[in-house]
Amino acid sequence: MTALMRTMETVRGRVAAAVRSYAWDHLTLAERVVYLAGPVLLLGLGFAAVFGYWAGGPVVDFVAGRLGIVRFFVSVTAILLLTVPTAFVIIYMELKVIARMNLRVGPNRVGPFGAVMSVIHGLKVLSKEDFAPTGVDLGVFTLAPLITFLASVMTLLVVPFAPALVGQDLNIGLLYFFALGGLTVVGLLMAGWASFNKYSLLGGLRSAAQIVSYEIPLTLSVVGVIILAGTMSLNHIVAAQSGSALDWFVFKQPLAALIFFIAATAEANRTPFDMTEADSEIVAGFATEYSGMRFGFFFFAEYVNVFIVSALTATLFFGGWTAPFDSPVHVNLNWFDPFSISAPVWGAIVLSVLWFGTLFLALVVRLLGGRSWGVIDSLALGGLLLVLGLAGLIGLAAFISIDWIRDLSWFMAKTYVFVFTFVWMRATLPRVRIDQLMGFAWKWLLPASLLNLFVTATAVVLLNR
Amino acid sequence: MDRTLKNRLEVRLAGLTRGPVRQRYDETEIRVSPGDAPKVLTILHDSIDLRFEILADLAGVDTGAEMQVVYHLWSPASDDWLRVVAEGISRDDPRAPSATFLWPGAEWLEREAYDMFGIVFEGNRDLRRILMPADYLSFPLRKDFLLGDDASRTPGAGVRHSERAQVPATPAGGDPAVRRAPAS
Amino acid sequence: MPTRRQPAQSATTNADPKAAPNARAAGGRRASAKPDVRGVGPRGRISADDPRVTLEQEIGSDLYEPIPPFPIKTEREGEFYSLRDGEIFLNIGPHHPATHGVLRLVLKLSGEQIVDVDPVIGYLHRGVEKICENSDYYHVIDQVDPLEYLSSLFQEWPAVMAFEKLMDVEVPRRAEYIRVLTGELLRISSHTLYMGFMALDLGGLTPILYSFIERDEIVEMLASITGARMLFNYYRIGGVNGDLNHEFMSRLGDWMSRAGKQAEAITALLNENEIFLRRMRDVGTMDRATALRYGVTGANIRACGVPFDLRRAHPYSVYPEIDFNIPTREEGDSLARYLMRVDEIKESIRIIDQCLHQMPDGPIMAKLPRLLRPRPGRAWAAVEAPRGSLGVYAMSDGTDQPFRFRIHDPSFMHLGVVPHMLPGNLLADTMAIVSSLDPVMGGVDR
Amino acid sequence: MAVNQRPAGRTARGKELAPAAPAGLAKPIVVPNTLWTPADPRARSAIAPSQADNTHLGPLGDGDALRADDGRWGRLQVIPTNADYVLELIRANSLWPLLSGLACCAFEMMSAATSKNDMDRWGMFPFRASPRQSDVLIVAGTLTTKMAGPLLRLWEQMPEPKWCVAMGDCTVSGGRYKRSYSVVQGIDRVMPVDVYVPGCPPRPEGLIYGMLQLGQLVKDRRGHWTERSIGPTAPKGI
Repeated sequence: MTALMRTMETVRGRVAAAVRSYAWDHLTLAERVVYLAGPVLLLGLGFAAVFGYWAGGPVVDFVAGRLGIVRFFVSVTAILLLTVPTAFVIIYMELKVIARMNLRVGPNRVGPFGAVMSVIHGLKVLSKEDFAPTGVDLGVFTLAPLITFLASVMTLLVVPFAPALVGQDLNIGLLYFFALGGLTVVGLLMAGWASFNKYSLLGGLRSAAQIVSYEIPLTLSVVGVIILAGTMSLNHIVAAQSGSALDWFVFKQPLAALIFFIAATAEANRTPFDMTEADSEIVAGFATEYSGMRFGFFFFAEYVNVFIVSALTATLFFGGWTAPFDSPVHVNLNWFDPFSISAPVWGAIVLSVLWFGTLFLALVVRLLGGRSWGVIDSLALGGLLLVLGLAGLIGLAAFISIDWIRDLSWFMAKTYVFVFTFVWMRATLPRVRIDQLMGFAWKWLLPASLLNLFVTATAVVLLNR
Repeated sequence: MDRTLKNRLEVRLAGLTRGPVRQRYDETEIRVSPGDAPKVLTILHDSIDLRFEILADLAGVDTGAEMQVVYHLWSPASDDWLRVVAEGISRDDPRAPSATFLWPGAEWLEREAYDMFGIVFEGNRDLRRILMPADYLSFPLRKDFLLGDDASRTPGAGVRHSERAQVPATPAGGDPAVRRAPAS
Repeated sequence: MPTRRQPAQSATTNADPKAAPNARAAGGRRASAKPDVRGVGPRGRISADDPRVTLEQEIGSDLYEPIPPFPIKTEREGEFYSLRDGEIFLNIGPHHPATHGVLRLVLKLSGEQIVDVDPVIGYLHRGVEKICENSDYYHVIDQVDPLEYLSSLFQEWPAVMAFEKLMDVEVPRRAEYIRVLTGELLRISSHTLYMGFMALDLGGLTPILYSFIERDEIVEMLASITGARMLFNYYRIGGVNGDLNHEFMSRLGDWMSRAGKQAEAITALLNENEIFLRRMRDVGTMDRATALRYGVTGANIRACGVPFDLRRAHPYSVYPEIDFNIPTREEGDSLARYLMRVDEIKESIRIIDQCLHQMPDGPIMAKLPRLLRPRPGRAWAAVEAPRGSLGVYAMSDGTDQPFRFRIHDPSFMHLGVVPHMLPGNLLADTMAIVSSLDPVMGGVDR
Repeated sequence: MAVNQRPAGRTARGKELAPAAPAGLAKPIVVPNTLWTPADPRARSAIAPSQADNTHLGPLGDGDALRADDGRWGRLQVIPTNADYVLELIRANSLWPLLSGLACCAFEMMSAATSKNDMDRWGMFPFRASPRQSDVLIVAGTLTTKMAGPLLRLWEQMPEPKWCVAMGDCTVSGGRYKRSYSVVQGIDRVMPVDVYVPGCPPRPEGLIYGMLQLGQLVKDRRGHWTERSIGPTAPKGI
């Protein structure tokens, strides 16, 4: 008996060993990883479930108690992740829009309509050789792009994308924005000084003079808005403009809106105020000696700046995330509870919709396209059309029914209108001279903003009496 | 062709010109000695009936035997070009007075003539190489500066200047390798 | 390296010119090996007022032309390369986005204001005159093409005119009309490009592309008769190479039908642009006395109020039979120079129209021997190129090669005015002034 | 020699003449302004090219200093991996040319970037003004010995990986200036060249074709930068 059991065990052991070794030797790397990680993950999930069931309450209380910290880390991570695609989108937009304005086609080989071109550019810059020329001040040379980039990114923390979608709803959000926006000039100045190149030095000094001069009208032009809204929190400023488009501050503060836009253009170093990287004068300005990803940081920071400035213009003067008009259709989808339907029914519905819809659309395509469409082609196209249509429907439903999606899309729409304006100016306008630039700031913008502030304050006092 | 210009020139420049005033097509040519050139140019520029106030060109010329400086002038008073040839400059130590006192624009033209022929314009404040590199040694447009006919005869051409200068032509005969202008 | 150790002011010429290039060639190859020569140690700085060091950081190090170029040779050089307090040198070029071609300007700045400037040219000196003196008369026409590379027909024109004078050749009138027609077409394309580059140097991106559309149309048009887009080797001694063909005429008619509106469309981008006007007005003003003394010609001198245009002042082709105006402007600033081109485009369109109507039939080449041996003599011919009066001085010694072939280029003279015009302006005005003079480096350096 | 030995102080007399009063005419003043004197043997005597000193570039190809400096002559030690395939794919699709034109060809180069034939379609845009941020050096136009130094410096300032396109006959082989005394007979005597685009000047389509071939070349090399050396490394079809 025991002998039998012993032999059986040995046989089982050998078979198992043979199977195991056979399997393991013939596994690819990915499969081995999966075989190792799968059980670990399953075990981890089980333990997590047990732990959550056992100590769920206290953990939830802990997180809820320190919601500020959690929210802060989450939002900072989200914003850092947001900046890169934003920059890519704006770069692609600039490539394409300027090309169309030049009667060119623009990038159209990489990706659909060249949509991946900006990503390719970014990755290429990332993969270039990165070196510091002779005579640079290495520490400062290395820090400058980081400071410029971070100063731009951190200002995103207070931009309200939607009532709930704001990194930190500081009550001094506007002050925070100007404080961190002013940090950009430090980075540019460091770059200009550390490059050990006279073009860079001239560019850095120009940027210092320009940004410092334009900070003042930029800040003063907003004070009128602060007076009207009675707060410095961007979210509350937006809330103060809620209603219809007529409640936007651009109608109450038109001069301030104009001054803010001009000064913001100079703040973001965009044409016609791009003195700091004036190609035809100082070769690439502060970035002349920078190569590889150090230059890439400057490159990104410029476009993130454009986004931020546009977002702030939309927020302060054009009602931020508020809709310009209350939507004519009021559809309430709350009567629909997806859990009222059981899973198999759901599956049947989805499958049938996909199947019959595909067949129907394929038939339509075949009939319309005549013999030019084969069966497989028409089926593929029908499926594609169906998926697109379903996606559009779901998006529309979300836009109608979910608030923050609606607000976010309004905000993005307004912001990208101004981004487009910046690109448009870049394609159209020549560059002003440095003395004209400074004279314009000190002789015209500053008095105009002061006048605007005075008029606003007087009006508020008189009306509130 | 404007005959009166010839008479006016003969009256104004009596004794300053070498040989007669020649006219052909729309060009009038006078020849002076380099020493007289500044005086002649001043007369041509200042006198009321000539008013040659535009210096159209200043060219150096190396006839195998001597150097020449050729001025082309334009005046609104006459519809002819005037060519002033300052001839008889030695090839070994070519020196000529500068015309920058009348036309500051002549400075670069003289720099170029110096660069190409080695003619030293006395009185030009900025007489240095203008087209060739500052450390270039010989003068390309001189007749004893021979070109390589093709790359095979200019080893290392491109990276180095392909210059093959020869012993200077003696003022009397000159060597046969140098093309000579006909005595005209 | 004795030449670099000397102070900038010393005008001594005792440095051994044979040893110096050696040392420079060697030192340049291992520039990193001898940091003290380049003036920058591993972390060291040299005072920014030392011209010999700081400029070497920007233009080539000791492998290339040192600053000052060699032991100071001339007085003017000694003046320029000595710095006062608060002044720096800024080297622009030979490679710089704003200097069309390979012009190099060494600026002496105090702050952003230009104190003095020393243009350095010759980076495109190709020895064309020497090559022409060693090639026969047919090759010369091809060799001079790349000099005025924006309007190369105007470079061939004075050459063939001078040779025709030397050989007493009578050019048939149809050939003259074809020369005028093609020349004016090129004048339009050159001026259109000028306007585009003017805007590009002031920071505007778009006008240059519109200009290139026009230029490409004209150039393709000419390519249909000459076969080349840029260096048409078209004019011949005693006529032109080929007669007008159908493709050319159809393209020309198509273009002429909207040429005026196109020019308007391009200029409308700039002429109402306040930024553009403010940057061009009262910048680089040149009075007529200066223009005459510096030998300025062409549109630049007409912008100073001097109506000097060889097409009228010294009619050379069939221009006496054609009716057109010589636009002039009184204020000699960059804006006037720019608007001069705009007016000349309109005049050229008129000229082309008249050429098309008055062009006679007949031969396009005079009878010539196959081997050209003109009589010994000298000839000077000049035409009104887009940049000014472009002359050729040819000497013949009776052989089949020109004995002396001298090319006088207007851009050369215009760059000579730059040291007179720049000081006192800002750094940004350098581009507004230099590109408003419209130099072509191929013609400047020859 | 008398001119050479003149002490520097005497040049001050030239100042009286500067804008020149007519008084200065009678006795023109000689400013010592040249190294060259008739007696100076170096001015005339034939200089064998082997020991010719008055050149802007050192002897080509013999110094270790030539070989030693950064990957110009392909001395980078790179191990091609699968990542290189992706990287070269990316680089081949975003080739930023350096905005540098030397002569006639420069205008055909710009014409290749403008509306009619648009290089931007393949991502060969924007033209960077600073060599630190550009990938391709399109040598468009005649390269003279005076310009060879600055151009070589530009090439050295560009970060790796970088490529060089020789545009036009003058840059490919000296072209019509084969006989000239001041033209570099083909830029591959000065710097490595990846693609040659002949023509005088080549049409913009020709340049675009050359750039596309360069992209193919980049993809083919897959990080084998050591294959780049002096002389033609043109891809097939050029």
